[in-house]
Formats: sequence, C-alpha cells, structure tokens
Amino acid sequence: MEQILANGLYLGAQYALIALGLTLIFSLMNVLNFAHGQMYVMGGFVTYTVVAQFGLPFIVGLLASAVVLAVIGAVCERFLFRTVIKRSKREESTMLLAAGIAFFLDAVILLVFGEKQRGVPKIVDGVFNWDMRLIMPYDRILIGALAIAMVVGFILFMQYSRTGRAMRALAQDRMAAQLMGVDVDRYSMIGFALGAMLAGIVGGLLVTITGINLGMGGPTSVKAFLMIMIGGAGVISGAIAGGFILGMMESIGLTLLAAYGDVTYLAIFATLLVFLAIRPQGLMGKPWG
Amino acid sequence: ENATLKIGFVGVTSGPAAAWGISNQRSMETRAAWLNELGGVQIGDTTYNIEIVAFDDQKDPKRAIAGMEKMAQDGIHYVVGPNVDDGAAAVRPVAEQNGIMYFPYAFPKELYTAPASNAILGMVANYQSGPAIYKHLMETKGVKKVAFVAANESDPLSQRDSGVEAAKALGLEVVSDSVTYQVDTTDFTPVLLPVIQSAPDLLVLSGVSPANAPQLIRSARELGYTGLISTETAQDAQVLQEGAGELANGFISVGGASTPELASDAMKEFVERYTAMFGEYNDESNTKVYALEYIIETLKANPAAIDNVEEFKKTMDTFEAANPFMVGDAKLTYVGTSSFGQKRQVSVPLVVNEFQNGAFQTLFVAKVD
Amino acid sequence: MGQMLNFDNVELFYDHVYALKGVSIDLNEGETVALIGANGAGKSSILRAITGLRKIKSGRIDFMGERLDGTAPADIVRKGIAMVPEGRRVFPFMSVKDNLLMGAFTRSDKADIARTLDSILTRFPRLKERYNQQAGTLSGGEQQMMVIGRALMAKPRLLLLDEPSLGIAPKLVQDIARAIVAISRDEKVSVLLVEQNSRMALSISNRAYALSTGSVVLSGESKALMNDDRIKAAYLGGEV
Amino acid sequence: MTPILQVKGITKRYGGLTAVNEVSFDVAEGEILSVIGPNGAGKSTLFKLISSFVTPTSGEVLFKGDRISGLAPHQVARKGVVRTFQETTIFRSMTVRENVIVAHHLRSRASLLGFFLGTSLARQDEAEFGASADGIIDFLGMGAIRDELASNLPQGHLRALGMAIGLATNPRILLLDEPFAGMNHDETMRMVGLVRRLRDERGVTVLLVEHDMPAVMKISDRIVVINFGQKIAEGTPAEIQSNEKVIEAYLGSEDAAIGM
Amino acid sequence: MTTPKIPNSVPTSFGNSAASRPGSLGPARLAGVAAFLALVFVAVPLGIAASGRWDFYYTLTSVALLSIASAGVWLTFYIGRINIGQGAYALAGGYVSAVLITQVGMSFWLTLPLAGLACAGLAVLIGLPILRLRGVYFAMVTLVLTEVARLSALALPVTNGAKGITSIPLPGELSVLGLTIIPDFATLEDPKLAFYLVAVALMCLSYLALWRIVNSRLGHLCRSLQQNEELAASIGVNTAHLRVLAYAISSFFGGVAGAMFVSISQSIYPSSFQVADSVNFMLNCFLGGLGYVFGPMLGTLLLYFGWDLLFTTGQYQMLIYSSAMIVLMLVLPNGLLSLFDRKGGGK
Ligand SMILES: Nc1ncnc2c1ncn2[C@@H]1O[C@H](COP(=O)(O)OP(=O)(O)OP(=O)(O)O)[C@@H](O)[C@H]1O
Ligand SMILES: Nc1ncnc2c1ncn2[C@@H]1O[C@H](COP(=O)(O)OP(=O)(O)OP(=O)(O)O)[C@@H](O)[C@H]1O
Ligand SMILES: [Mg+2]
Ligand SMILES: [Mg+2]
Repeated sequence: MEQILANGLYLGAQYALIALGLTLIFSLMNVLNFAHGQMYVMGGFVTYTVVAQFGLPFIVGLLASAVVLAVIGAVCERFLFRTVIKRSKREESTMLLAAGIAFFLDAVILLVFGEKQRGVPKIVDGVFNWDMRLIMPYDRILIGALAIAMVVGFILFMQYSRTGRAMRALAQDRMAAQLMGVDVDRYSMIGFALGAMLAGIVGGLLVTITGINLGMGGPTSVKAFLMIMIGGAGVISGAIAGGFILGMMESIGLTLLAAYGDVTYLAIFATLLVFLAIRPQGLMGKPWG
Repeated sequence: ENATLKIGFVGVTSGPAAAWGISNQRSMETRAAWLNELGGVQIGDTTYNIEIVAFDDQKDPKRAIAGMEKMAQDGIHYVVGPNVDDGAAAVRPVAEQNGIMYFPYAFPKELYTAPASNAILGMVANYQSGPAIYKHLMETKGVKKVAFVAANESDPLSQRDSGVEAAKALGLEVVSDSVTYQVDTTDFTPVLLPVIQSAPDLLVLSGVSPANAPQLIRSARELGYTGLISTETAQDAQVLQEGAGELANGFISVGGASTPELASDAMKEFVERYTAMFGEYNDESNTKVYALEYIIETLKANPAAIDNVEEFKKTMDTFEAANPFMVGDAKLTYVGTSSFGQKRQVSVPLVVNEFQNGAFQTLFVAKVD
Repeated sequence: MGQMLNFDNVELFYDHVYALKGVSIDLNEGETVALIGANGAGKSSILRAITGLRKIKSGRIDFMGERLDGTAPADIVRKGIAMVPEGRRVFPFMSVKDNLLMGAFTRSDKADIARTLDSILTRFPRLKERYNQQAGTLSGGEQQMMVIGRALMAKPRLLLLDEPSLGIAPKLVQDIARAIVAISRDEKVSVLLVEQNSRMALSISNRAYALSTGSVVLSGESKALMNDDRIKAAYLGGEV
Repeated sequence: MTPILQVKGITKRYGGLTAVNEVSFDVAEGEILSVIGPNGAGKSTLFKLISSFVTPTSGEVLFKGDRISGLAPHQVARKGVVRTFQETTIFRSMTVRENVIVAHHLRSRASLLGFFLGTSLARQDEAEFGASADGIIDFLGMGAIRDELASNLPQGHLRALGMAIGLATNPRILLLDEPFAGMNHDETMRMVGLVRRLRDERGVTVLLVEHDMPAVMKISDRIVVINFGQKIAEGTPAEIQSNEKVIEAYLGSEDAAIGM
Repeated sequence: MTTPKIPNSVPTSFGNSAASRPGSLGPARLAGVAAFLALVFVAVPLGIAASGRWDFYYTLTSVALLSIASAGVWLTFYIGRINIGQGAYALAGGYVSAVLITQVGMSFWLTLPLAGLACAGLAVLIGLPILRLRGVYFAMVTLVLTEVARLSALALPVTNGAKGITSIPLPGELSVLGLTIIPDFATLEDPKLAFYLVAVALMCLSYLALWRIVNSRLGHLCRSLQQNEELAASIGVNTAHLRVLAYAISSFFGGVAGAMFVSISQSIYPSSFQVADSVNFMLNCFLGGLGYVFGPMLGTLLLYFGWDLLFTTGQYQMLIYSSAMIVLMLVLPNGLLSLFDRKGGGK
C-alpha cells in the first residue's frame, strides 16, 4: 500500500510538471502543443550532452535544458504560431503547425543526437528501504522532490509574480489584459517559452533515471493530453491534479491488474471515457466551445 | 567502369524506432563502400559496384509495401528488412509477386515456413536463442523458476509467448508471464513489483528494447531482486552502462554475431570503417552486416540468380562460403530447417553475452541449425 | 482648460463593416464627455480606436499633443489612458486583489501602488469586503465597481468607460453615476463615457456627442441636449 | 378559450441563485406579450425555460395544454415554440438566404436519406424552402442583402435575420429576446410594425423581452414585469406605466437619475 | 421552380467555379467530373503502362484509400469536431474484414461493407458519450481512442493478439447472378491494377457520397451545427442525433479503407493503424483545406506523395518533409485549396 502511494506520488510529480507546460501554452494561446513530448525529449538530450559528453555537473545540464527549450519555445511562438494564428480562419490550424513542429523536432533530434538510447549516471546511489514495505531509490526520491518543488515554485511564480499575474490575466481575458498595459505578444512568447522550458526541465530531470531516446516524445504527449483532460484544459490546478491522478491510477492499476495482463491502460482509458462523458470539462475545467 | 548492383533496404530509419533500421542501413552502406573501394564484386563475368537503395518505412506496414514496390520498380531482387513483424508480413505479397528475396528482422514463423519462400530470417530468432540460454542457465546456475515481462506491443508479446513455451518445454516452472508494460513507462517499480514477488530465479525481459532494458534491470535490482536477468535480443553495452551502471552486471543478452574472441580482422576493419563513416558504432551491426554478405556471396555462387530469385532459392540449399567476419574456418550457410522446415535463415553464430562493468563478455557460443 | 484628446476625422473598419465614417470629437482636461447612440452606432469603436485595440483606417488621434494612433495598446496605457471595457471583462478566476493589481501593471513604484490601492478600497468599501473573492463570483454591480477601480489603479489622466450601467439594476446605476462624478472631481481625471442610458449619461457629463451609424449627428452641452427634442425622441424614449 | 401557452409556477435555480422564482402567467393565442425587468432579472432564463433549453427546477410550461418542459429543444421547436436569441445568434458563415433555408428544417417532408439521394419529394421540399425563404426575406425587407454573408451584416440586419430564422420554422409562438436592440428609433418602429403584421397576417403569438420602453408600450397587448426572478406585475401597458412597484424597480423615477 | 442557389462566396465545393451550382450537375461541373474520372480510370493506367512506373499503382492505391479515411475525418470537421481517432476505425474495419474472411470464410466483397457498418455501429456507441465534448477535448479523446483500439486488438482473443492475422487470402470473385463483375484476384497476373481500380472506384464513390451529403440538406444541417449548436437546436435540428449520424458515416469510411488495406497487405497487426495514422488523416484534411470537399483528397495526395518523392534525400527526408509542412502552414494556413478562393471567390 505504502509502495503504491509512493510510486503514484513519484510518477504524479513528474507528470504534473509535464502537464503544467502543456496547459500553460494551451491557456495562453489555445494551442494544443503536439510537440510537447518532443520538447521533453530535447531537454533530456541537452542535459545528457552537457553532463555525459562535456562532463559538467548535473545542475548545469538542467539549466542548459531550460535555456535551450525556452529559446525553442520562444522562437516557435514568435515566428510560427503567432503568424498562423493571425492568418488562419480556424483555430485548429495550429494543430497542423504543432504536429509539423513535432515531426521537425523529431528529425532534428535524430540528426543531432542520434537514434540511440542515452543516459547519464545516477546522481545519488542507494535505495531507501523501509522494511520491504516501501522501497524507493534515493535518486528517485530526489527527482520526485525536485519535481514537486518546481511545481510549487511554478504555482508561486504564477500566483505572486508580476509576470505570472500578467500571464494569468492574459489567459483569462486577452483583451482586458491588453487594456491593463500587458504587451500580449511579449507575454504570449514568454508563456510559450516557459511551457517549453518546463517540458525541457522534466526531460533533464528524468534523463538521470529513465534515460532518453527519440521514441519517448509521442507517447509523452499523449500522456500529457490525458492529464489535462482529467484535470481540465488550460487550468493550472487541473494539470497538477491530472498529473497526480494519472500517476496514482497507473501505480494502482499496475499493481492490482497485473494478474490480468495488458489491461491497465485499457482500464485507465475506459475510466477516462466514462468520466468525460459525465464531466466533459474535466475536473476543474471550463466547458470548451 | 563497373556495372551497378542495387541492393535494397526497407526499414525504419526515422521516428521513435529509428535505431533498428539505422544500424541495418549503415552496416550495408559501410560494407558496400568498402567493397566498391576494393574494386567491386565480381559475379559471373561482370564486376559490380554495390549501390544501397534505402527506403524509410516509418515503421508503418503500409509504407513498407510502398517501399517494396519501389524496390521492384528499381529492378531490385534482394532487399534487407523490414524490421518489424507487421511490416515483414505486409510486404510478403509484393515480394512474392515481384520476385524479391527479402531479409526481415522479424520472427513470425509463417514468414519462413512454406508456402512462404521469399523471406530469409536475418538473425537468430528468440525461440532459438531462448531455449539455448535457459538450458545453459539450468545446467550451470541451477535455474528452476522463471518469470517473463514484455512490452505491450506485437513483437515483444509474441517473443514472450514463444519464450514461455520454450521454458515449459524445458521443464522450467513459469512463475509469472502476464505482466506487461507500456514502452513509454518512466517508472518500472510498479510493473516489476508483482514479478519480483513471484520469486523467480531467472527474469526474462522478452523482446526488450535497448531503451527499456537498463531501467528494467535497475528497477528489479532496486526492488531487491538478486536472481538472474536475461533477454534474447541484442543490447548496447554503452546504453546499459549509462542507464544502469553496475546494477547491470551479470545481465545476459544475445550479442551481436561477433565478440572479440570471434571477430576476424575483417570484422575489426568493418567496425573501424563504420565508426569512421557514421561517428559511432552500433553493436547490432555485428549481426546486420551479414545479410548483405550472404546476398553477394550467394550471387557469386550462382550468377544466374542476379535477376532470378528462383535460382537463388535453388542455390541456398547447398550454398557454402567462407565467413570473412569470423576467425577460423567459419562458413556462411543457410539454416533454419528445424524451425521452418526449409533453409530460410542466415547462419550467424549465436553469441550469448554477459554484461560486466561496461562491456560484454562471451558466456557461450552456439549454432542454430 | 487645455485640450486633452483630439479625435480627428477618424474612419474605422471591421472587415467589411464601415464602423466609423469620419468621426471627430474632442475632450478637454477635467471634462466629462458622454457618447450616446444606439447599439452599433460606433461608440465602442471610438474607444477601441483610442486604446489602440483596433487600427484606424484614416484620420488621426492626438493625446496631450502627441500622436496616439499607431501606438501599441500597452504604451497607450502608459501614457495615462485607462479603459473600462464593454461587458466589464473581469479576470474571472483571479481574486479582487489580483484584478486590482493588474490595473497597476504598468506602474512599478510599490509604495505608490499601495497608496492608490488604499484610496480605491476607501472609495469602494464593498471591494474591501470581497478582497480575496474570485472576481467571477461577484455580483454585476460589484464587478462594475471593481473594473472601475482596476482602471483607476493605473492612475490614468483619461478614463474611458464603456457602458458602465450595462447589466446593472437602476439603483446601482445611481451609485455608479455618483462614483463617476466623484472620481472626476477628486482625482482630476477626465472621463469619456459611453452610455446606453442616455439620461444618466447626459446628467453627469459636461458635453455629449450623439452618434448614429458611425457618424456624429449631434453634439453640445449636455444640459442643452437633454432638452433637445430630437434627443428626447431618439434616445430618451419620450415620456415614460 | 384556453390559452395557447401556460407558465405555471416555474422556478429555476443555479446553485444558490434563484434566477426565476415561481413565475406564472398565461398567453392567449395571437397575443403580443412583453416581459420586462432589470438586467439579470431572469427574463432570458424564463425564455430558455419556455423553449426548454433549460429544464425547470420546479413548475412547468404547457403548450396547448400539453406539458413541454423537459422535452429536448428541437422537440419543442417542432411543436411550434421557437426562440430567437438575445445575442445576435445566426449561422455566421452562411449567407442570409442559406440561413433562412436551413431554418426550414422542421418543414421537411423528405428524410435526410431522401435529401441525400435527391428524391423528387426532397427536390420539391428544397424548392419550397427556397421560395418560402425568399418570401420571408422580402417580408422583412432584406431582399437586397439576400446573398450577403451573415458575418458581414450590420447589427440591425442581424436582428432581422435572427427573426427570419425564427419565422422559417413556421412557429405558433415566437419568442423574441431583445429584437429591437441595436436599432435606431425609426428602425425600431418599422420592426414594431413587422411584428404586428406577423401576428395579424400569420397568426403568430409573440412573446418578447425588450428594454426599449417606447417600443414595448407601443407593441404589447400585455406586459409581465420580472424582478429578481419574481413576477411583480402584469397588465396592459397603461397599467404597468403607472405601477409604483415597476417604476421603483425598473423604470426609475426621473429625478433619481438626474439628482446628483 | 428553382433549386436553391448557394452563392460561391461560401466555399463548400471544389474550386468554387463561378457558374456551378453545387446542388446539381451543371455542364461545367459535369465536364470536370468526367475529366477527373477519365484521369483516374484511364489516363493514370495508360500513363503508368507507358512509363513503366508500376510502383505508382500502390502509391496511388494508398492515396485513394487513405483519402477515403480522411474524407471521414473531414466530415467530422464539418460538424465542428476535430477527429484524431480515425485510425481506430480503420483498424477495427481491418480486423472485422480479416476475422470474417479467415474465421467465417466470408467473401472479401461482403466483408467490405460489413466492416464499414461495424465501424459505424461502433461509432454510434462511442459517439453517444464523447460527442458531447467539444474542441480540444474531443480531439484529445479521439487521440486516445486510437490507442484504445491498439490495446484492444492486443488484448482481445478474436484478433489473435500480438501475432496478428496473416496469410489472408486475396479477394475472390465477385459475381452477381452468375455474371463476374470482379474476377478472383488470385487468378490475376498482377493484382496491382485491380487493387488500384477498386480503390479509386471506392474513392470516387466516397467522395460522391460526401459531396452529396455536403450539398444536400444533411450538409447544411451539419454546417449549422458547426457554426452554432444552440441555434441549430432551436430551429428543430436534433443535434445529438445529427452528430452521431455524421460521426457514424465518418467511421464507415474509416472502416472501409481499413478493410481494403488488409486485403492488399494480406495481414493485419494491432500496429497496422496507429496514432500516427490518425494524426495524418487529420493533417490531410487541414492541408487540403477544411472548407473544401475535395480538400482531404488533395491533402492526402500531397502528404503521401511528398514523403515518397523525398525518398532520395536520405537522412534529411524527415527534416525536409516537416519543414515543408511548416512553411506550407505559414503561407497557406487555411489549406491548399484556399488558393482557389482568392482567384475564384472574387470578394
Ligand atoms: N469585431 C467586429 N467584427 C465585425 N464588425 C464589428 C465588430 N465589432 C463591431 N462591429 C460592428 O461595427 C459597428 C459599430 O460597433 P460598435 O461596437 O462600435 O458599436 P456601439 O455603438 O458600441 O454599440 P453597442 O451599444 O452595441 O455597444 C457595428 O455595426 C458592429 O456590428
Ligand atoms: N447558466 C447559468 N448558471 C448560473 N447562473 C446563471 C446562468 N444563467 C443565468 N444565470 C443567472 O441568472 C440570472 C438571470 O439571468 P438572465 O439572463 O435570465 O437575465 P435577464 O433578465 O435576461 O437579463 P438581461 O436583461 O441582462 O438580459 C442572472 O443573475 C444570471 O447571472
Ligand atoms: Mg459598444
Ligand atoms: Mg437577457
């Protein structure tokens, strides 16, 4: 039992961080960022390069991931999404663009970082073992704690900083935010960069545990979509809740349903469909039109 | 000027599964460049330069068919690939209609058993390596109970099923065989917990991808598992080292078809040339270099096969040539009679490795018939 | 009393809709000017043109002797123009406090902001009571108070109000009208007021313009307009 | 004569808020009845209840004696109770004529499959709809903008189009939510005339919500006044204008507005 | 009596050719249709025979089949829903056909419509709850649906799990009253041409159906739904019913395309249609243009051929392909066919 909860919490923390970036971008620009998973992979590879290739400390790698992804996010917003949003008749056109960017990043990652699985050495060794009731390696505890710290940091930033407030205002009412003197273009760009950065940071954090490879992008995006559907798209608390709920469901499902074979994810999906049929806007979301 | 002999490759070289096809394509290109540098290959009275025509099927069976059509269009009769079960099955009609021999890296027996006759398995299948490994471990390590985990995808699942079958046939007790995971799992602890609790002596990671292997090993060890861990697929030593470090020590896997003890000078040169061309070597290419070699050598043995695969098939039964990549007097021959009832498999040595401190050491070498 | 805003022969389009057909209005320092007219007459469009939310096609807009059109909305706020938009547009998932602080987005002096915040909370005690409540759950009247407060947080020299009485019960309309008068008097803010409730608008403004389908049809002292028969017929709904 | 529409003690609560509270009134066939009241009083909600876009918390609406509360909106529309929207709701990327033609849906005799196959009945239907749409468009004086894209229309025409859509469904009762908003005095008076003709020539019963008092007073046979969800008065225009409660809650006394 | 004329400023049909009336077959349109039919049924086979590029048969067959599935996706766009789940129905259709052929021994030609119908039925069941969702929610749910289909194919006994169904026989003879309409494919020298002809015939039928839907009352109602569901309800449209109907038709197309593919590859695996396919179906629609019936056909042609043409660029294939897609999006965010708008629309 303790083990299930701990696993769920650890998974939930990293999921929440992934979902946060996605939901931030969605709330600011109404863009469903298909390339989110690829950005995560990119972050992993940057940290890998800095840590394993250049031999620099892990924290430097993490910072590098953050910076590189923030720049990529900013560029995507400034030169791609902004133009397409202005020119297209239907909002959904951004989906094609996002998918194109996902393919593009996949290609770039393949060319730059290669097709192989990469990993960096463990940052801390040892395993926490409480009487066989709860087993958790220390590096996972550390990463989980870091992820939770970042989620908290992000919430505080959005809640109390000027920039955070501006972005929340932007998400709630673009026009009113403009009237408050918020430069909407600039803050959209910052928001997009921030969202991409979060994806990159998760990639950098997890490369120490799961390693990274080209194939992780797509499935990560799908999982992130799941989370924001559970919690409600475009709502920060929803993303966090969605992340932790999915983490718990996975942890519980894998333990309880192990005997039945391959059904955990089917069960999760089925639950989700039923849940959305009852509550189309997710846990905390607003109905979307 | 030499004539050109085109050899095809249809497989996945982009997207998530790029690793599988890329090692294929690169080992073919390395070998072709090398042969051309030596003045080409003489088949019959003609000397040919080898040209590799590669098609990226994006791991999509529908695209794989298009790739095979493209090969047919180019007048190509010998194709390496595809890399996965569904692609290999999907191209079968095209290959048969257009007279193409193809060398899939996929295990379904129907591909190689009559009435199918155009596919040649390019490596050792898990249902061949599995029993060999289990038997070895039963004899040397006293293994009695075995557990299987596999990713929830076609290839690994069918490999698990045949592994379970083989283990039962050997009289092993299978204590867990229903646990699966999504390939994108980031934490294997919940996945492995019930498996470890079933207390096996041997944990088999069926069809595990290089990406998942280190994590699975790590999780199992961190959960306190002390038994043996093995897989029937090839792995990358560096990936294991980066991903699991010393926790991966003792991990048993099927190696590329060449270990230091077996590798000839030609294999060493191949590795050098590959590294020079593409920056980084991939151990799997030890196996994947063979397909091209088999094609060329068989054509040399029967030049009439150059545009007639029926001739090729005839030659296969009796074909034998020197194996340049192995020391000693190893031979290139076609095998597979016991698995498929006909010779539809290249003979590469089955090398079983054990991971120790960042490198593979040969545990034993066997042959498939 | 110097001229503050000059809106000169402005034309404005929405795709194919010709919304402003050469409108000229002006406003002096300290003055309250009302814009009245039917729905779709172009009143909001004038405000959108001033705040830069919508580009004008031709004509020019000057504020304090500087050209305004072509400036980005954020910079226009910095110049001292704040707007209460049509339909209030609160940030529904933010607290009253954060909504008000958003109003001071262009200002950086923390102490000064705190002073302004204090004075606004003193002026609208209801907001103090609801300080940490989500703005979306406020009643319409409270929301209207809040967005006026939010606009004042920018310490504007010119306050643009778009239909502050919309959705407000008649009693609250009076409160708001009183607040507008008090603000323009106490804070030395000029006010450009767009109103459907022409009676209220005319009673609290110095001058007024009446618009119809994108053109100014009448203008003058509010008191005089109040007794103008045409205005009575078209906007005051005759004798009720 | 039984009333064509009966609203019986209808109540709608949203969470803690009672938007409409125990409202009852009858509407006679061929009557023009206005509902007035301050913003947020519950008028639009009342219309939504009658057209069954929302289900009442309690109470019911009867149309020709049959209960229609609880039916799906399209079923109520099918019976002849049709609502236009307060917001200018139209199909934005269709032309005026397409808007009106599509709104003839209820009158189709051919099935969707029939339309797909283009049976003669379907073609007959289409032809009729076209003709009828042209009739409605001319009736409302929109002939000149027949082929204009709806999203390009000015405010006033949007209202008219909304009404045309309502008319196309061949309603027995038409619910108009603020049909005169966005119109100048002249336009309003023309529209008033139209609504009258609608009743006189087509026998349609009209319920309307409107803030334009001169128009309301001119057009209505009867007026119902709502405040904070409750009915506070009901009567002829003359009665309502002199009702103290109404003046206090809605119309306002003149010097109160000016007295500052 | 005049049939209603829908003015050409509303892009509902290919090219918006000024004189045409979408509801009926005017001479200009008739000529266009004839030219198109001649192109796909005569010119293409002749061209291929002349050039010897036999591989184009499969490429074009794929384009035809994928464009059928895309047409379904387009129809869900038409009711205002973003559908990234067509892969699920293609897979389901493929399995229905494969199972019926291999386990029941049914003729392929019978399984083809059955696969479509089964998918339509499935779509009704799934659509009833999920069609209440809108916007990105619906999009994300359908994306998940593709994954559900794959996992189900792995888990269900009838699909033979991970091993897939292989060695499916080629389509047999189709005869009506003893008259052979389509010969047994196994007896053909090379079934490529036969598959091509069947696929384009299906494509033509599908697009004819789609075009009829869009230009009949059903299409008008779908558009009304797309633009304003509340208003549609108030004019008496049974919106829930219509949504499910459109979704079922859409899935029917998906199922038919999937079944047809199975007969070509003679095998099916849980991974035969995956998320990537679903995304591609959606992209085909976007790329061609959501406002045009023939958009998905053009989009499929371009995306599919684009990839094939870039096959010589080796390791840069993906990079060039995705860059081209991004550039296209920047230049023509409303789809390729919006080019015609500027020329023909004349506003
Ligand atoms: N975003 C827009 N797109 C197209 N037309 C618009 C848009 N906004 C306003 N219009 C049109 O421009 C004209 C003037 O609109 P404006 O909002 O300025 O009127 P208004 O006088 O403020 O009316 P109201 O009293 O309804 O607020 C109207 O015909 C309106 O329909
Ligand atoms: N879906 C809803 N959920 C919660 N509250 C609602 C909902 N719809 C309406 N209300 C509330 O019910 C009350 C009545 O609203 P309604 O729209 O009926 O007013 P109205 O009389 O039409 O006003 P107006 O003159 O402004 O159109 C308002 O307080 C409104 O906020
Ligand atoms: Mg306005
Ligand atoms: Mg209302």
